[in-house]
Amino acid sequence: MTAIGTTTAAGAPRLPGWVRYEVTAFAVVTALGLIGYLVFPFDLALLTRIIAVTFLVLSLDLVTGYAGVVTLGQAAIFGVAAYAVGNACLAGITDPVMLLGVGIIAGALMGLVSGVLISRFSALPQLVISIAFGQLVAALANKLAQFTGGSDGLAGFAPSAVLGVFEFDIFGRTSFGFSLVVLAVVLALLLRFVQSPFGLMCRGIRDDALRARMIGTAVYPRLIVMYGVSGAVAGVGGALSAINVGVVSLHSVSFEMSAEALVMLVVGGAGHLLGAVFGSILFQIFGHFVGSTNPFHWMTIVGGTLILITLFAPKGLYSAFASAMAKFRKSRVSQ
Amino acid sequence: MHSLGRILGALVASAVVSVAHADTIKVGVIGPMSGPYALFGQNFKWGIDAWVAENGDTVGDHKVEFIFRDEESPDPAKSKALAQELIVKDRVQYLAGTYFTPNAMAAAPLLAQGKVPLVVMNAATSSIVEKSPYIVRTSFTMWQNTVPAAKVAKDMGSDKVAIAVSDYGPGHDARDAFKATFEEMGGEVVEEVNMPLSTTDFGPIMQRIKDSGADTIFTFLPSGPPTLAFVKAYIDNGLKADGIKLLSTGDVVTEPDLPAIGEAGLGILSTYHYAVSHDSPENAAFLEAMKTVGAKPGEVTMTAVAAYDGARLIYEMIEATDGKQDPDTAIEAVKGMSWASPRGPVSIDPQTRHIKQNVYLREVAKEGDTFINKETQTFEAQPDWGLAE
Amino acid sequence: MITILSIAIDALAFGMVLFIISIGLSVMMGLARVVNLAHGAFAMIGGYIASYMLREAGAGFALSTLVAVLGTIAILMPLEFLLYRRLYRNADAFRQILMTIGLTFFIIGITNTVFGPTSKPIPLPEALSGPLDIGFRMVPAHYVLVIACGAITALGLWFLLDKTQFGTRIRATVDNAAMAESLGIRTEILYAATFALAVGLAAFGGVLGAQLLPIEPYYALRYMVIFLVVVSVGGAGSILGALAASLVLGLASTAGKYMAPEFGDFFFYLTVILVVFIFPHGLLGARK
Amino acid sequence: MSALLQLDDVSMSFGGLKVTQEVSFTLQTGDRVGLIGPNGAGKTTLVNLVTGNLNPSSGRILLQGEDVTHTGISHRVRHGLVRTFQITRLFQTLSVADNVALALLQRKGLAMGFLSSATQRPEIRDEWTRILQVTGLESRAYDPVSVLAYGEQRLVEIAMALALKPKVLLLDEPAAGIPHEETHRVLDAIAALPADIAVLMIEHDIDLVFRFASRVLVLANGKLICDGTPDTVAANDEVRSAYLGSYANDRRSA
Repeated sequence: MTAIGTTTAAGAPRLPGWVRYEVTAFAVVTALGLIGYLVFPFDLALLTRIIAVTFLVLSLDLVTGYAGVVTLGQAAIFGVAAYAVGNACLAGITDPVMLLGVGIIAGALMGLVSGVLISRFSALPQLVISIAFGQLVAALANKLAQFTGGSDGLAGFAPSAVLGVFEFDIFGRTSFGFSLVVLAVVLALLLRFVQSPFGLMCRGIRDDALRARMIGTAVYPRLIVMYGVSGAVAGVGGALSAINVGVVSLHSVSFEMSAEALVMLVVGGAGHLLGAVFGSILFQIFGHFVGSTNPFHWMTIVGGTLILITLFAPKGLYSAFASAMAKFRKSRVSQ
Repeated sequence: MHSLGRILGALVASAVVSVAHADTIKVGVIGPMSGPYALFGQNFKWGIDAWVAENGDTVGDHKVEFIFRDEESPDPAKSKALAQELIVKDRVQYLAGTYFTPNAMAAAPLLAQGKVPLVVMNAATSSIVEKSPYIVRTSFTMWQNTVPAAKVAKDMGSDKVAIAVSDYGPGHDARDAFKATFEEMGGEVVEEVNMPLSTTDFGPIMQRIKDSGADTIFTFLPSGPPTLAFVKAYIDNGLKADGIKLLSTGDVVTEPDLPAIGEAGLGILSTYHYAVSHDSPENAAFLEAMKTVGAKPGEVTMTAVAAYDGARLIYEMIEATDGKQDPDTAIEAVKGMSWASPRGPVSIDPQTRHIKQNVYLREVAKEGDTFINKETQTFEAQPDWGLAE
Repeated sequence: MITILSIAIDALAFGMVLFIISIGLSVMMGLARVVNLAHGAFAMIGGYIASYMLREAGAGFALSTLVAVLGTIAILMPLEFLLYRRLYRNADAFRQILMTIGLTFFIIGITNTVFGPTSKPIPLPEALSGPLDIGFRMVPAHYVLVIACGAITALGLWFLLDKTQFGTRIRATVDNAAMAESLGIRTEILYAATFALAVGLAAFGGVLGAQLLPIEPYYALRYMVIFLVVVSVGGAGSILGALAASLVLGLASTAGKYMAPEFGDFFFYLTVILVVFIFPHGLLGARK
Repeated sequence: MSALLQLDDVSMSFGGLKVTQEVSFTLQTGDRVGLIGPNGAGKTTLVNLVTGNLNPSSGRILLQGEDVTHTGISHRVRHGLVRTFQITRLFQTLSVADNVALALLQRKGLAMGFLSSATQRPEIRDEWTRILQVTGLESRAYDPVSVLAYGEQRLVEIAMALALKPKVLLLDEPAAGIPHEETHRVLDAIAALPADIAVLMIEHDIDLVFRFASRVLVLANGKLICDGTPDTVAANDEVRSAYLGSYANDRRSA
């Protein structure tokens, strides 16, 4: 990561050193978003949905890619946050920014609970606990229909205008703009966060938890805190999903959602925030494209593609891309 | 900044203006084209294709084009994005389909804003039609099909019924509908089992039912592998041999599942709004048309009929509005409309915008080599009992 | 009392189904060290072959099962060569997960296209279908088959892995592949044999379990989680562990469904969490 | 002044097997102590008991006068007890600088920073730069540890130990597995350790121990059989028989 920091810094002078990378990232995300807006003005709903899921993938990257906790229960956090936001909205808190706050708090709390349960273990028991935890939450969500609407979904809530000005519209412009700004801000913060002492320590724990203990780190509490942060990020996604869609269903807490997020993360490249973003965007756009041109065979096509990726880009597309770029650069230098 | 605004303005304006000039009217159909429920999405398509095959692809001077999108699973976020895309990008004048209730719910708030009516072709929770005045439904509701089942139970002399339903919205609707109706007629419900949606191991549940002393089971499970396992468990655990009767909604014995259930299923009673074997000239013509569009005989389901009738409504709405985007006129035109559907005589209830139709008692039987649901009794012009009260 | 006995019988049968169908995955995860999420897809292929043999080719049940097992191995061995070989010693769990999920999707897609979306029954011989009176209640006759086959599978595997030279070699390779190679063990052949064993067991489980877990294209995804949970709770690679886990989880599921069906899945997964908390290395697993 | 590290009758058994039997010794400021013993004598077990990776069955361990017998690993590290590993255990995907910086941050209580930069804080940066100079790793600062040669990884182990400013440092076979011509780099780094800390070196290579230590502990079959200057140890018959006997075994099996 340090290396990336320095290369980017060269391209963006005049900014104070400690925010260069993050400001660049903020600008790039915003610019990409605006391009998306201009090129696909009628696909904003799709782009908005991609952003909400991207938060889930980012949150998974924090615990899985950066702290080494492999989980198939991350959607539980995303979904509970979405339900919390839906209920808050029904209870009269309709301001989207406030609702975002509700989602973050609910997500962080769920994250802490997941962390306490899941990061206690390692390897296979960890994976199984994460699955069992996710399934328990899903079973409860089905059961507690007065808060979740059960299988019919929680519907009938409508957030008010963003900042009191921007009404949610059918083209999805407000949804998209709101989500994009939140993504740019959160991504910039996260880029900073993973470079921080805490973020670096989590990467250390991922590499070798015993070694981390042997330099005096209390591993378990740190993983729980990391889960809290990750939960907050997932909560942002859940909140955006609830705010933009106006319905929260069992799908948002399901195993399928968790598994899909993990696939997106691995496709993109675990351990890189940008890998998570790329993975999420590419997988969903690919899925949408294949799904609308050839819905009957999309599983075959997606499955085949995943196999090809593991054969030719086993570290994820982001890493493959990064190393290809490095090779390209090297070959230019040597000429 | 100015030029950016102009570009956007132009884009939006072109979107709005071109609708008025369109001579092709687009209809967006959202259905499960992939995933475990793909058969039902496929039936949406066959049903619509069958209608087009019989009635052509034009209404007046207007060409009608159906665009299919995949909802895959109950995922409202995805469905809302699809509906939004269909409205703003593909500029459809009508939406149709929606197999799953949450997905229909997600699309509902868009309809008024987009001035687009939605013809629900499956999602069976009663309250959907209340979510927007621009929703009309051509399928069924759990209440609609279940209330007659309770009457059947009473008629055949059942006193003690055990209710076993899948533990989710439609299951709860079926349970409540049966219980309310049956108890009102003086029957007793001795056991209520909410079965986990994912389970295929029904041994313990059969044992529980047996222990309750019920003489009849009423059940609802969504079509798929669990229904097969349920029927098997009913037979293998000796309940059938003990003379405990099995009564269900037609979802448990959809025609594509019958061969898998096999001989063991003979005699299972169900109430439903459509049997593929329904004996009428309309149904014969419908099945013929289905064949011409590629539907395999063993794979026709109720969603094909709902889609076929849904396409009829959409053609009616296009004619009433002369191709203009006017959802109020369109919806007004189909309220109270009645016709002879392949399932029998039907009409659109002007109050609820839900379809009023016959519900039939059927019995699994064998006709030559094919298993069929043989209609034995008719409950005429059933409304959605879930909204009727 | 009769209720308890009755639950125990259902639990035993369901547990045995879980065992028969999960043990192949346990072999794959414990011996080849591959988290094979495509296990369900493998089992499903076995089920489809058996169904075809029984219904279209008119073969008997035993023959159909045999053809299903061998046929599945034959169909999948090329995959061993093309894909799985790369995963054995690859510690990267992500790569395993991604590849095997991809494979699962792929197989589902193909199956759906070729065989259609509906369930395919596997009819049992007359003697094993229908109810069987065991005095105080009726049970499905196929319980007998399932329980017997489960016991035979467990014994057979125990013999194969603990008492034969093949088993010794596999265990040596699992403990230290480099050492095993230096002793002249052809590890790649051993891994291929392990793969074939796991696949064969998957197919066998798919056929025998079909009465409770019906065969259809989404079989591969529907039960993936359950298989993974059973193996992990038992401890990957442990036959006795998998048996114990299957019975414990079978009991949790059955008792839950009998007493509080509306919380069925809830009790199952609660039990999983409790067991993992008490036995983090599997019920009888992991010697380390 | 109490001893930096004190073990009182520490014992440990696995099942029925007593792998550590009533071991007692102390380390004082400035001590340079070697711990030797034949293979299987229980050296690594003893180290693990001291660091808290294992819990003793009986006896107690005092660190700067505080009873730490039942405290966790990280607690002991924070109180000045640091070890290096026999087989290097480093953060393999992180850079050399990051490895050392993590140790620094942890020691300085800065490891919970969420938004500051980890390696580029001036006080952290200065210190890891200095430590990498001392250990001769400055040219490798930004390389991931995984690409380093084994000998260099041992140096990173020592650099991390330095960063933790230990009071008591346990070096577990610091020269094991390093090509002979590179051993001096490790020895130089050890020689440059601050004078005021106590160092316990566990080593198989007796020559190395005798060059480094002013006092030697000998462990055989889990028992401490000798504690004295290198000369006394070399002259001790019990040591000789225990050690040489097993040494001969070693040669045969190798």
